[in-house]
Amino acid sequence: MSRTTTAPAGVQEAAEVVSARPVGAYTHLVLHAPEAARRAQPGQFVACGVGDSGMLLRRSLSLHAADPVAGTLEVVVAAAGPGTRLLAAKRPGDVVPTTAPLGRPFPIPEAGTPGVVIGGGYGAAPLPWLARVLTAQGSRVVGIVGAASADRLLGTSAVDDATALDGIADALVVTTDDGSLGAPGRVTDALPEVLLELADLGDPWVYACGPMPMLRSVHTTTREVLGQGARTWLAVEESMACGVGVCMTCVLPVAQDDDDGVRRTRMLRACTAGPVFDGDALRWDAIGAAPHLRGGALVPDDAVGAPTAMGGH
Amino acid sequence: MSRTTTAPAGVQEAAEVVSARPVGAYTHLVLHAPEAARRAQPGQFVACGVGDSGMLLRRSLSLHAADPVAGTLEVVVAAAGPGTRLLAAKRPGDVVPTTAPLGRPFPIPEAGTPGVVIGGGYGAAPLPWLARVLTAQGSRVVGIVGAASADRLLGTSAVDDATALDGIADALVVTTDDGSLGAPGRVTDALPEVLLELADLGDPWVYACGPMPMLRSVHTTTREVLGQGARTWLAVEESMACGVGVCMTCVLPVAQDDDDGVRRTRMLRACTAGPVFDGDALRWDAIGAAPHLRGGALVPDDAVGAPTAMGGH
Amino acid sequence: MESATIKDVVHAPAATAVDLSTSIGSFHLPAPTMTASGCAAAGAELAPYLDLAALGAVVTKSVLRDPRSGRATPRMAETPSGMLNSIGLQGPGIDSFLEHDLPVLAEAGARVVVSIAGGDADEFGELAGRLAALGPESPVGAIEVNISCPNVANRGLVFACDTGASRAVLDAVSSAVSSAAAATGRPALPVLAKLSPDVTDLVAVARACTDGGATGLTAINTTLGMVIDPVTLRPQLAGVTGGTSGPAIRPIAVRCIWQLTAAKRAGVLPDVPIVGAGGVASGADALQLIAVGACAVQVGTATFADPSAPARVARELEAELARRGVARLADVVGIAHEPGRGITRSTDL
Amino acid sequence: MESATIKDVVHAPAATAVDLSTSIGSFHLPAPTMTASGCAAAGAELAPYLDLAALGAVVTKSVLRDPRSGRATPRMAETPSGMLNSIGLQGPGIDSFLEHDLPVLAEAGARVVVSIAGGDADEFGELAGRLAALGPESPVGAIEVNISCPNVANRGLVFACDTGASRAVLDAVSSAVSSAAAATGRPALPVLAKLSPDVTDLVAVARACTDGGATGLTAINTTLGMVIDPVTLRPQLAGVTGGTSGPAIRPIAVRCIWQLTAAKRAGVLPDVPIVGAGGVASGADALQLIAVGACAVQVGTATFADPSAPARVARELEAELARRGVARLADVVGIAHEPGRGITRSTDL
Ligand SMILES: Cc1cc2nc3c(=O)[nH]c(=O)nc-3n(C[C@H](O)[C@H](O)[C@H](O)COP(=O)(O)OP(=O)(O)OC[C@H]3O[C@@H](n4cnc5c(N)ncnc54)[C@H](O)[C@@H]3O)c2cc1C
Ligand SMILES: Cc1cc2nc3c(=O)[nH]c(=O)nc-3n(C[C@H](O)[C@H](O)[C@H](O)COP(=O)(O)OP(=O)(O)OC[C@H]3O[C@@H](n4cnc5c(N)ncnc54)[C@H](O)[C@@H]3O)c2cc1C
Ligand SMILES: Cc1cc2nc3c(=O)[nH]c(=O)nc-3n(C[C@H](O)[C@H](O)[C@H](O)COP(=O)(O)O)c2cc1C
Ligand SMILES: Cc1cc2nc3c(=O)[nH]c(=O)nc-3n(C[C@H](O)[C@H](O)[C@H](O)COP(=O)(O)O)c2cc1C
Ligand code: FES
Ligand code: FES
Repeated sequence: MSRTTTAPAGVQEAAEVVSARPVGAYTHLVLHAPEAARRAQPGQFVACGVGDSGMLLRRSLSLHAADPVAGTLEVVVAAAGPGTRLLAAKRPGDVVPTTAPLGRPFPIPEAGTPGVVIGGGYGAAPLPWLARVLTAQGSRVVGIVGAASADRLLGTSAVDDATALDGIADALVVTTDDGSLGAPGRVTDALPEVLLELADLGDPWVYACGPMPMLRSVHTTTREVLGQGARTWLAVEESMACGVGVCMTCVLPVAQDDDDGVRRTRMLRACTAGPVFDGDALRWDAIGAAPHLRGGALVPDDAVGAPTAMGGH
Repeated sequence: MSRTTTAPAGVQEAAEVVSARPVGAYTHLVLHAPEAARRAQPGQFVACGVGDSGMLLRRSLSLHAADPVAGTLEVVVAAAGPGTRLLAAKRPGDVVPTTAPLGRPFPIPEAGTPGVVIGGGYGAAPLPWLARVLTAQGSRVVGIVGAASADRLLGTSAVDDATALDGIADALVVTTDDGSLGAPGRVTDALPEVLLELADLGDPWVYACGPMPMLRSVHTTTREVLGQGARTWLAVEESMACGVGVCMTCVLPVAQDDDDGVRRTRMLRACTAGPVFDGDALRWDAIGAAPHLRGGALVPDDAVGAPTAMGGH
Repeated sequence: MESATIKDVVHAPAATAVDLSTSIGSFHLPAPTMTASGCAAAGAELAPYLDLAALGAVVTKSVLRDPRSGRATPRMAETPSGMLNSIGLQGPGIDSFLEHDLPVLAEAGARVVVSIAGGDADEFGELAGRLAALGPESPVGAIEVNISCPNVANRGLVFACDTGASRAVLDAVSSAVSSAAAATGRPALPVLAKLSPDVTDLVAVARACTDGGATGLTAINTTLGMVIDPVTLRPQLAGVTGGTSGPAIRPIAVRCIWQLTAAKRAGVLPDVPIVGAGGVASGADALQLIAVGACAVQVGTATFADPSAPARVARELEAELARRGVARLADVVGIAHEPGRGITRSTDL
Repeated sequence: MESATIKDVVHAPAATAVDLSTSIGSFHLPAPTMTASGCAAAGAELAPYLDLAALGAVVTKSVLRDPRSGRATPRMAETPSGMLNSIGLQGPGIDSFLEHDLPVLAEAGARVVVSIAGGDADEFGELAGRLAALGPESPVGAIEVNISCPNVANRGLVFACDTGASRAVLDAVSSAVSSAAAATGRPALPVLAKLSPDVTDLVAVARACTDGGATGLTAINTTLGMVIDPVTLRPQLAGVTGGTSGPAIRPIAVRCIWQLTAAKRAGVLPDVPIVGAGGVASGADALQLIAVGACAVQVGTATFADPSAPARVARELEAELARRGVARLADVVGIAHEPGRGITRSTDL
């Protein structure tokens, strides 16, 4: 891979909540964090403190938008557990400690390369910003957003105008598992047709954010439909303790060509080497392979420094 | 002592904050806790949860007032440490978990017995309610409130009308250590004159709330001035983990006559045997005797079950 | 994304009440939550806040032979998600306990676990004998042996830190209990040894206790901690060190119960019931301790913030199990040790 | 009510800067805060958030002989006021560390404590030898020996749980360090043994380490904990158990440092410097560890929430000391052990 291996560093700011409003099942927050707003690019995230509580660790949220002039970052929070519940309940005037922008942004292809941006649930949050960057450089962009049901959708004006892809992407497909809005089914059901259409304009770049099973399916579908004639850029959501590369909790097995030309798998930090990874580099055989570990990833036997049968670690 | 040894039990209510307003350096909170409001008497306290935080334990606050009709309790909070800081920052609509009313109330003398009510700092909180009960039964009541400086005063209309003794007590003396309001000096400087004046009406009952050094001084002064011709009822502030009598953290050494007529000292729970104690029963020789323990009390050698020189505990 | 699926666990329609009953040897409990020793005084103080008879059991503050004043104050310090205590086993002694406190619990219909403590094995044995000699109408269903108290003979080192001392205490207790059983013809009272987490080899101490005759284990007691007063820069507690309790120590409790249960499953420890304690404040917390192997759970520090907690935790636990379609508590005791038997959800397509 | 008074402590006008310098044997530190091993990766990752050169030292993630992938994921679980981690010592191995990571720290002007780990005493010795052989221009000021890692020869039991194993590791490290010193004529690198709190007798393990040649102690490493996943009811960490860290364990850290310092004062342990670690998130927290005897303090988990924490804690500590009129950090190291020397306020009239 030609990309650098470290992410640009973030900055710490005590961000005042400028506005907080419900968007479907989620909460859209605008945070005043001027220095981060100046630096941020689509695909990066912000680590947010949840406030005075027994919960020490920051919560990572994808940047929905950054306004360098207003000095604001925007995020969309799903109240998934106790920490995001506190974040989703923030009111204007509250202060959220932030470190941002973190992680490596979505890579941007040569001008004109067609793109597909795919979001599952709140995973659609960073897509309008990304789509705008792509279309601005002349790429045709098709959006696909999906969710289990209509209330968990994001990115379509059927839910909320301000966070929608409508009018930014050249076309938008909406799916729900239960058919409550858009086409019944999954985002990947809609993907083959979109890929085939765009392939006429060049090898598409496929961007996806959402749960790991969806990312896997996006990668598999893309490869099935277009063979090697496409790239996939997947924003993963690994459980993160620090977000800045110091704790090694957020790793997943990634195969990369070393300087000596040999492809080797290492457990790479999603917060600094990601969160956006090339779908071909992820070791799908090891990710999610042990059901009792839920989203966890195993260490492939051929990974550098993997435990050996004889003792090891 | 003829008083029962257990306090009436409290009730648990999720109390909504009805109003919150600054009073001098303190915050006056009105809490909707209808069942507790029905039962409460002056001298009792409420144990308040501080909310979602790493702080598990409730904070004890004296009841300033209880309105059985409105179903409200009133308290005055000093932001002393992290927990009371959170409580003092509550806004209307917030919910505070409460257990109340807790502890044994101030004992009330025969009708007509003259009374002195003395408060140090926010210790004045329960005095207006107590004074009203006493005057209603025909007692002459003099109030003395004091603090280090004017901003830490409570109970005088010079600070706040709604929480003041003015107009409830028959007379009110105000002192500050730095002379910034009222007479320069301590509450106990004003006490001898008040005691001598009231002694003409009968043996006065002296009630005091405030830091332990002040309570000690009130007791000593009263005994010096009137010999045994007065009673002192002191509301102590021991560090409390539970407030309901189950943890044994809030104890202090108290001497009482047992059924066999022998006076014995035991480590009694301030939350259920107190917080109001007869000043003569407190073992002043052991309370605050070790400076490195700050407010702590030692176990007198003659206490029941005290550690013996030989091993013991 | 995928919904929870349950394998191998007996299913019940969601509306059916969950069978929460459990037992510790001959001691049958209708509900799996208890108070924790020292966190409910003699028990009666909680009566205004919960139904003592509906609890699995009331566990008393550790009772000694003689009255005890306890330590000087301060006796507590709040810590992040926990607290320290250093009470020093304040109590009225066994005579007063039997005369005043136990009848109140009997009257309330409570089942009682009496925690005992002593300065040497003899004191433990004597206390156990007194309890075992109570008539069949007594509410005492089990004895819990607090071996985390100082051994007078050994520089105050706590019994629980030494396999020999632990075994000696349990020997004394179990022989007192057996003699009483033999004398009366009634079944022997179950004996729970309460373990300290502050040891290098927990299983070895547990084994010493079962070798000494413990018929069950309680895990865990507090872990030794300390707080410095920010003003004096001296230890904040009069007792210098104190026991850390509360949610902060829950991961340690879960780990200890896991280790004990793993040792039972490996045959290293006999198959005795384990009562869990440590940082339980909700039904979900209790379920963690149960999943690693506890058949009943004590609620201690949480009671200080919410005096109804021991009862509330049982209700919440029932809801947690019902939501998962689990019909009987017994079906999930130790389930965390059983690959493939747990409640899983597929995490990938 | 009464204002704070200070006895016996050297006074400084409040505005004067406090002398925060400290030393660990021959290793002099301008400031008493360090990163904690495994909480700052190789150190460079924190450069955007603090001045590495202004820290007392950067403590590296434990380095092993060979590259290591670490464990499967999940590797962490949040706990009340703390977290569990089970990383499995992921790292690139000593060659890569010396080639890539150390030069970056040297470039940044950082002082470095290299944490080393191994599966047997030989591996520790080899690593120590490599580090001790570095030239005088190397930024390495001390070695920290992570004995809380599994001993391959003894069923993966961690070295720190066994006095013999701990001593063997320290013997290997100190002889490698001494040989290098003898060969080069330079003073031997200070060697810190990093202790685990999960032992019955901490002082005995510490003594084994100093007997083996440790010239200082770091206390404490994480305490073993476990969390059960609420959905699967199986251990949440891929590694089953994990190390508990963060403010939840601070009372344990304070107690351990107190015990070690008390043992030094009693002559049971040699008078070696103690570096504190465990739950430090503020200057006031650091002061607790210092008051019980730490001469320097590591900031670990707090860095995850605030990557500037190791530097911030030093600033806050300076303010805490200045507020008390303390001129030199050294004046309060261990002050909690000295009746009458502490900072007191009268509590009674
Ligand atoms: C790069 C990235 C971008 C994300 N973007 C968004 C977003 O835009 N909107 C949104 O609502 N959520 C987003 N998430 C997921 C969000 O961070 C988690 O839902 C959240 O951290 C869970 O915290 P909790 O308190 O709700 O749950 P808990 O289970 O209590 O969390 C416990 C701990 O685990 C960590 N954790 C648990 N799940 C995750 C997870 N999926 N990812 C990272 N850390 C986790 C938490 O940070 C916390 O430290 C993103 C995650 C990542 C890694
Ligand atoms: C019967 C009674 C009545 C009180 N009335 C009032 C009142 O009307 N207004 C008011 O502002 N304060 C009152 N206090 C004092 C108040 O409870 C303490 O200031 C408060 O608990 C300290 O909490 P913190 O979070 O500010 O401090 P922290 O030091 O963080 O408290 C830590 C722990 O120690 C306990 N604690 C510390 N100091 C005290 C103390 N003095 N008394 C009891 N527990 C303590 C806390 O409850 C908490 O569990 C009263 C205390 C008692 C016992
Ligand atoms: C104030 C207090 C007093 C305690 N006293 C005793 C005791 O007398 N005997 C005993 O075995 N355990 C005692 N414990 C320990 C508890 O029973 C329990 O094991 C421990 O607190 C962990 O549970 P928790 O986190 O739910 O409190 C006490 C705990 C506290 C907090
Ligand atoms: C994610 C993580 C990784 C750690 N890795 C190591 C390690 O490699 N070597 C080591 O000696 N300690 C390691 N520790 C322990 C810390 O250095 C420190 O001793 C412990 O976390 C207590 O300090 P804290 O509460 O400030 O984090 C690690 C801790 C954490 C949280
Ligand atoms: S989250 Fe800490 S290294 Fe990635
Ligand atoms: S505060 Fe718990 S017994 Fe008084």
